Amino acid sequence: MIELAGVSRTFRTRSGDIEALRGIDLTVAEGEFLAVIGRSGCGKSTLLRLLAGLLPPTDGTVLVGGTPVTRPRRDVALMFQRPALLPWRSVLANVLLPVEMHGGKRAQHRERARQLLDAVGLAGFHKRLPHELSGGMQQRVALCRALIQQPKVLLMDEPFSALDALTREELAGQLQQVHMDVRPTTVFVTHSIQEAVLLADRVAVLSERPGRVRHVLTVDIPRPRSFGRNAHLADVATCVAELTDLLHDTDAPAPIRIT
Amino acid sequence: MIELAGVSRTFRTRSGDIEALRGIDLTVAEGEFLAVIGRSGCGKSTLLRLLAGLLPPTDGTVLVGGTPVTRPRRDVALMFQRPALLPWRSVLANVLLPVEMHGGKRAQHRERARQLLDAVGLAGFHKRLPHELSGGMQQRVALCRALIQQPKVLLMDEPFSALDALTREELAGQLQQVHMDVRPTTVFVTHSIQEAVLLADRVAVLSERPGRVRHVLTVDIPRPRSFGRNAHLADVATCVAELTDLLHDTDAPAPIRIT
Amino acid sequence: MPEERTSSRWQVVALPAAGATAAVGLWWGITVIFGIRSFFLPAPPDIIASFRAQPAYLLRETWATVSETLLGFGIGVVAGLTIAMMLTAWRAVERATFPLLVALNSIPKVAVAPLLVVWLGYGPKPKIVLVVLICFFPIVVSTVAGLTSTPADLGELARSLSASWWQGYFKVRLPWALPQVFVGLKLGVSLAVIGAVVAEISSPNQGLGAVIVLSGSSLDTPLAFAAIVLLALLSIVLFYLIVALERLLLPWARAISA
Amino acid sequence: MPEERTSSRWQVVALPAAGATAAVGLWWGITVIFGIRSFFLPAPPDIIASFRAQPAYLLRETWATVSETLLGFGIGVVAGLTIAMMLTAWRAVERATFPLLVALNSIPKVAVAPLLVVWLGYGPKPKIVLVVLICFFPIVVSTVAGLTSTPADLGELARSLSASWWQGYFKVRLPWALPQVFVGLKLGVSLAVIGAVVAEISSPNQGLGAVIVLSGSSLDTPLAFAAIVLLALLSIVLFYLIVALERLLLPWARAISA
Amino acid sequence: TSSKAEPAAAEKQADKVTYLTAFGAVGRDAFAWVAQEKGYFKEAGLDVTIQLGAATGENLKGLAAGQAQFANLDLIGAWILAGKGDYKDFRTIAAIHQQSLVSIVTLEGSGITSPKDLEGKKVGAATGSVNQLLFPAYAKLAGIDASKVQWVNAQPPQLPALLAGGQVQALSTFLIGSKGIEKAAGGKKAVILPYSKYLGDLYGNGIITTAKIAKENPDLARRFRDASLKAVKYSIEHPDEAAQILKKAQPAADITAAVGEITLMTPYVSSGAAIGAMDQERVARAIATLQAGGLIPAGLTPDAVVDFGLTPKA
Ligand SMILES: Nc1ncnc2c1ncn2[C@@H]1O[C@H](COP(=O)(O)OP(=O)(O)OP(=O)(O)O)[C@@H](O)[C@H]1O
Ligand SMILES: Nc1ncnc2c1ncn2[C@@H]1O[C@H](COP(=O)(O)OP(=O)(O)OP(=O)(O)O)[C@@H](O)[C@H]1O
Ligand SMILES: Cc1ncc(C[n+]2csc(CCO)c2C)c(N)n1
Ligand SMILES: [Mg+2]
Ligand SMILES: [Mg+2]
Repeated sequence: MIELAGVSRTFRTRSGDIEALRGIDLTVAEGEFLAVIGRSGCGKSTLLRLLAGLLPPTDGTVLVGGTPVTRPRRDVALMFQRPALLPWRSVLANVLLPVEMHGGKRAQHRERARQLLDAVGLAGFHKRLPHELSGGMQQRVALCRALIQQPKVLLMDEPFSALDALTREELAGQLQQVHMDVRPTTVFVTHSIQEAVLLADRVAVLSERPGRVRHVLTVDIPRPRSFGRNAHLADVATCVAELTDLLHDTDAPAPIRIT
Repeated sequence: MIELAGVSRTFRTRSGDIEALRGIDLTVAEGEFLAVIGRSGCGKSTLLRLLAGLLPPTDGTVLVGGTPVTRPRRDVALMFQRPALLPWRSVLANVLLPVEMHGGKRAQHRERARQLLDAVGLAGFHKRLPHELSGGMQQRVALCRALIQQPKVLLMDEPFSALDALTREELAGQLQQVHMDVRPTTVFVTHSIQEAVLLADRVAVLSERPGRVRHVLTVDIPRPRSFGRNAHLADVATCVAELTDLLHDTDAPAPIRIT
Repeated sequence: MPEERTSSRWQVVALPAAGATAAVGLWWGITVIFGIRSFFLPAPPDIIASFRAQPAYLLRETWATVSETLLGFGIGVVAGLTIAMMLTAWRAVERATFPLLVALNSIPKVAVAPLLVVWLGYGPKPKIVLVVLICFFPIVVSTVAGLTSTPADLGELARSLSASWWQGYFKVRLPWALPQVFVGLKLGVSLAVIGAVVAEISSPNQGLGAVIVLSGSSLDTPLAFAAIVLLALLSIVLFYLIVALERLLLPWARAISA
Repeated sequence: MPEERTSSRWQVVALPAAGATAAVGLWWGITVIFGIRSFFLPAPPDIIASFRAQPAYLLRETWATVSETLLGFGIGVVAGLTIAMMLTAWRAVERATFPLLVALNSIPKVAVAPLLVVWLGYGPKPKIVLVVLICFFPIVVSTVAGLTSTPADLGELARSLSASWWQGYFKVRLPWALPQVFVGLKLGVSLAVIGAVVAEISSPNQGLGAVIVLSGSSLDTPLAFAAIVLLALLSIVLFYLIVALERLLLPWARAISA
Repeated sequence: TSSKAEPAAAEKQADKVTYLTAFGAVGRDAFAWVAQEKGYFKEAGLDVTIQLGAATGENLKGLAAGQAQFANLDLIGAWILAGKGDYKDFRTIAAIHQQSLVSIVTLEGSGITSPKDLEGKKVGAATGSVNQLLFPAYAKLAGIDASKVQWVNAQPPQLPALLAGGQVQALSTFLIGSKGIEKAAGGKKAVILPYSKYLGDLYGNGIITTAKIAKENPDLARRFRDASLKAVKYSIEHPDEAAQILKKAQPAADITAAVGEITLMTPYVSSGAAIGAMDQERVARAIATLQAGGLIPAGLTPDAVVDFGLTPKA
């Protein structure tokens, strides 16, 4: 479903270039769940923006569903690192935005939007404006907005970063369920190794800037998985340890080229 | 140093009131490190904004250093949940903002700002503008901006939420060091129970909306502590388990009053 | 630590009233102290007397000015928003035509007014056209500024949803720009009144502009000032109507700003 | 998927040139097709001939207008920014005085110009005052809009740092407002030129406004249009100088918007 | 902006005065620049700043405000304002035009050849100008119904365009502008019906000064008057040169139109015995005409508006 071949991305700015990604080769099969971990600033968000067609690569090719990505596609949904809610729309209307954009009937999807919001614990906040919500609540609205699209490809950029441990677990469980039911091809950026192991079929570890694929670890634990209380504690621990080591095993970040 | 007595806060909005905090009683001794955990939307950020003097309580009294808080104080530093960087200032100039505001000599503090930025892994980015940074990098700039103030009271709202596991650990270690050296009275909102146990003298657990203090757990583990590799693994595990239970043990959130 | 904004009736009514009273008092004082003759600068009572001498006439001419202003402003708003939309939609259009708009706007309306009379007669038509010409530019500039200030993340959101140009425009960029559109409307409506008057001065067959010209040729400065005071009141009313509309439509804009 | 913005020389120069050429062509075409006499609407060649007949005179008058415009605009900018600052600093001041500013702005400048002549004579002074009066208002309104649109989190940041009013103002609110201040400057500079002309028309002793009046009373429409064209060029130059300044000072504003 | 009342100093130091023209910089005002250029003002010990004046009321305000000491303007308009009591502190010191120049001007082929033809037509004129104010009196004497004329208001400089553009069928304006009207109309001949045919006692433009100068510094007023009238004489004798001088000082002026104005006004300037002369009886009759027309209340005396000690003798 997703193929990245020799993909690099450099940002040109006044004060010099920043090489964010270098020579990324990566494939994600249809329906697969790929987690991406890597240190802050290594290019995870950039990678998702390349996949979403928001940014062209400076080098290499990005294929989704066999065709090169030149612009955003309707069957790809991206949940941004920041909530990016429209401040003039109510929570419910924010969730319904993709439906409107994609020409769907608002009425049909309203019920689904309500269910999603209730499921992430925002019952009673449907009519509120974004600025009346806490940071974590805003993030959950953004999550609902991504899920309502029922996309073939789901790209998520640290979707649970603003949530407490418990809510995180709950929502990770729900996401796992969604993935098992609908099987969207998922690329999931996270900074929680636990979460990566819980959710992913494979985990890609990026090196420090410029981001390169250091390793792709296959997580061979049957689903449904759950935090701490499953029969594969040892497997999980092994994976977590291995990923932690991979993350630790750092080469120094490339110096910034000032041109 | 900090005393909250019967503090409540309700937000009045067009579409009804939201009771964020109810009857908070809490004391933080001078030099103490209090972690605050609680579910998303339970009022943690609101609590910090009350302490910082950005918001008046609707009920109860908030004392810092023995005097009622009526407006922000120079010896209190708040690191917001969102980076809130000034988009027209370079990273370094953003870090130096509090120094300028407090009438300090920029030149004197510039060196310290550089050191702080280098310490959080932003060497080479001093002259960049905020929009050229990744989410986690922006958060680290905001962290440096809080630390440069060398405040008596340090309020931090999920300061590591946008960081990968490894960077988190490193910075938590550094923060612990700062706290041991300078001993600012610290209130640290986090959604990582691990982190709370690693850093805090005591951990306050808030209930769901409206936030009340469910329990304050004292973490009696000698410092310096570190993730996973210390002599008090069992103690840490006990604390984590107890806090997890406290968080799980949920009463349903109060219904939203639509007035 | 600011409490929630409470705008008491006192502040809303008494403060402007106090300001107005102070201004009128100052003016009156100056005319008295310096013994300024009423044909240079009439004192407030002269103006009131002038108004009371022929209220029906002045109100009829006010109405003529109001109707030209509103019609022209309405057209100007539609034109300004449309032009701003086109300028922001295609960068090439902007490059090619914006300097022309600046040039068009810079032509002194006082010089255009006679031409319009020759082409469109001495009825209300040339006045309405002049109102349009004078009020569209601030609407265009403000709206363009608003439309090009969409925060990057909201812009990316629209793109990532494969929003069509229209959707991105109407669901994201335009709502975001609305507070700045209102800046344009506020400036536009003030200019619209002036445009109507300028046109009426050039072809003084109706409206408060005609009153000003007429009183000028008979040195009846109090009458001119009665007309000017009516114009000022008209402007204030129109301006604050737009402010009220803004408050009504854009509560979120105030909520997300400090 | 938009590539990084590249503004080729072609676009920057050729497109405006094309636009201008098209406009001039259209205008010329109309005068030829409808056989409009040059007294009503002169064709481009008539205007060029008129300019070439006495370039030194026209340039001298242009310079007079330029100097009045720049002086008045400079004062207007300072006044506008100061007023905007005071209005946003104290809500009570705003409540009490803003309606007065709206009223002041609504007074047709054409009606004020003769008064200014009476008080300040026939030299450049009344012209400069009129420029100030006409250009401060858009600067005030835009700047106020900018200053009241500080995002809540930046406002809280300033407060949490116990910023003094001045610090909050100069380090946070004003920089944030700058893009909108520039909207005001762009509108203000366009109006400043018009203000100078209006004043010159009313007291036609120097400047392009005088050329317009005097050529009008000797029925020399091509000369009036030569003056108008010079005014348009002047406006375009001043407007784009401000645009250039904006680009230079505020690269971040473009970077954070879509 | 002050005129020092020191006649003795006139030789040593020229008196600085400001003078306002009647209508910008056109032919009827050319004499001021002629006086400047030919050194007549200088010879009279005057340092004159010529400012371009506008409507009668504005010029009077300029005098009242002390911004100017002398002005050329339409005497009837000024006297009406004085008669209504708005501003009385000025004195006429010379009449440039011995007859009013106010006329109905129309184009050949418009079908208007006599005042009677104006009925039912649209006539353009400056709002509230003497042209409109005097029309009822004119209509009465010419035997037409003034209420059947529809007025279209405009600013004076725009009148020719209204006529040429067909918005009105006739204008009420100063006849000396008719060359310009012909030019605007693309060469069509103008037909002129002067008000003076029926209202023969009215004056046209004249020079005024403030009552204060007339009283306290008559010598200054005389010197200014004589220098100006010398220039008026020179101008009507050398219209082309006067137009050139005007053009040199005011490049926006149009030579052809200026020559036209000067030629057309010549008979009105030199109809009396002496250029600029004013006759007390005639002034009284003019005032009576205005009073009869209901334009001013009774009570205005010739001495209140004209200083006959300063006018040239007839
Ligand atoms: N618009 C931009 N202009 C310049 N540099 C950029 C831009 N966006 C990202 N970068 C740079 O690219 C690198 C990768 O950024 P990216 O946002 O992809 O990191 P990330 O892995 O998502 O980090 P984080 O975990 O902190 O969110 C960073 O060094 C950043 O400075
Ligand atoms: N400005 C506001 N207006 C109205 N309601 C608000 C406002 N700020 C916060 N709230 C409400 O107060 C409650 C607590 O918000 P707060 O931001 O303190 O939560 P939090 O504990 O920090 O959550 P998170 O972990 O998600 O950041 C929420 O229900 C939120 O909806
Ligand atoms: C072309 C032309 N038309 C009219 C007048 C005379 N005129 C009519 S109204 C007015 C001012 C106020 O009454 C003046 C001067 C003129 N001089 N030239
Ligand atoms: Mg990122
Ligand atoms: Mg929070």
